[in-house]
Amino acid sequence: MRDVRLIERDFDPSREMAQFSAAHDAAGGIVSFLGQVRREAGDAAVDMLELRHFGPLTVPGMEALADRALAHWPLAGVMALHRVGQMRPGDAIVLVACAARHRRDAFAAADFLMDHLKSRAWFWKREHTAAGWRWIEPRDEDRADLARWAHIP
Amino acid sequence: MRDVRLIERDFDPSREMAQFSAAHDAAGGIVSFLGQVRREAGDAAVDMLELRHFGPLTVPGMEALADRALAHWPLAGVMALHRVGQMRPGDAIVLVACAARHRRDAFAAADFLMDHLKSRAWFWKREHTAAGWRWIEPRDEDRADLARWAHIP
Amino acid sequence: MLTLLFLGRLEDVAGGPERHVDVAAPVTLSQICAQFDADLAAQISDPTTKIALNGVIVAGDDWRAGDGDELAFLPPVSGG
Amino acid sequence: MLTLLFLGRLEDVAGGPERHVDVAAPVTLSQICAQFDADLAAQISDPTTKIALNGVIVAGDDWRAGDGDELAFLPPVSGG
Repeated sequence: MRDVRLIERDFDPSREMAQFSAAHDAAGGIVSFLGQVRREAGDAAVDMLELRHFGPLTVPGMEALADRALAHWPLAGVMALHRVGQMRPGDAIVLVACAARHRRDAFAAADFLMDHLKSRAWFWKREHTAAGWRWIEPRDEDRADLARWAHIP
Repeated sequence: MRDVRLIERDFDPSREMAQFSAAHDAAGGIVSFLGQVRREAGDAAVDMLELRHFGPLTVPGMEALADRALAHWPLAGVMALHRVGQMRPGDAIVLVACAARHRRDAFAAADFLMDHLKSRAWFWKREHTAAGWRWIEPRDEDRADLARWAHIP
Repeated sequence: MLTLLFLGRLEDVAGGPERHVDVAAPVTLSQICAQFDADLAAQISDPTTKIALNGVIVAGDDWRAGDGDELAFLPPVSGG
Repeated sequence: MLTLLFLGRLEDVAGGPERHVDVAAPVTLSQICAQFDADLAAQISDPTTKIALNGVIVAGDDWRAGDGDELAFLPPVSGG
């Protein structure tokens, strides 16, 4: 099962997880990653975060990514939910979950999905602090994380 | 924050996750693992699973394990909940969650905790199928998983 | 009319998320950049900026964008 | 009275989770095993079986268990 969605409004990750785990209660194990809006950027307090996407590419790219994970690991299901729009500190940004018979597969697939959502998916992020809006640039660390998966077709 | 508990009755992992993520909404990322009772053992349908523990050692061992993770990775919080007693297919057995500023730390710590809960924590598991009760033996795979963490003090 | 979309920080460089330009005939990237100020032209031409023509990533110089087309400029992403 | 606890599959081998034995003086593992049938004695003595005396893991042969003590036999675990 593949559940990939862009989410326009604040969502409840625990409700999504409850539904996903009910749908995969025979899988054995479910690994999830939840990203939430941080309260600070360096020394500055973040009061808002905005995520933009590009309609023609963002969801198809996320679907292709989920399919890559499903093709490589024996997974019972994959969920990848990503917020867009304006968010407040503490709001959920991204929720990924992978269900598998063997937990190592679920861990690897969730890790893979997050590394790619961070630095390959078509999202642009900016933060608002007292100093105004600032676009977030990709980090070298993100690119290094991605290089770990070069062997996955 | 360290939240380690033995749970005697069926629990709602999504409610536990909601509380954990609310408590750690400044952390950036939370990785969780949820283990549920499988519906089959080989070809046989499992109708019940039982987990036993040993009072003087089980919780102290889980706490020491959580402390080891907290000492090694920069984590904002760790939760490790483990059921004991009799469970039905689909019931939650184990829920681990790690909150961290950097998602790679949260992934590694959750993976570490699960490998140790599977093959080092003081739990004994048996399954009931049409053929009766059968104690689950540790698997070579579990021991191999554990060897990955030999460098963690 | 050709629609130009500026994603992420390119929106700030372009002064807005979208521009519309009249084109007599299909144009190349160089011809489009000639209408931009130097800073925007440089960032648009940077190899880290991807270009999507009507929602499909294009590479190299063998494309033209004309009347009714949508051309999106996509700087490095930062999601998750 | 000395309490013996059999965890996991040792419960089946021992025929129950718990036994109580009267001991005149503190006894060694060998002395306890001498009271068991061969199969149980072999499994109790196996190096993969850990032993906890009053909730503390003991190793080697330099311990004795006496009146009022609790001795638990812990076979390999299988949690999660």
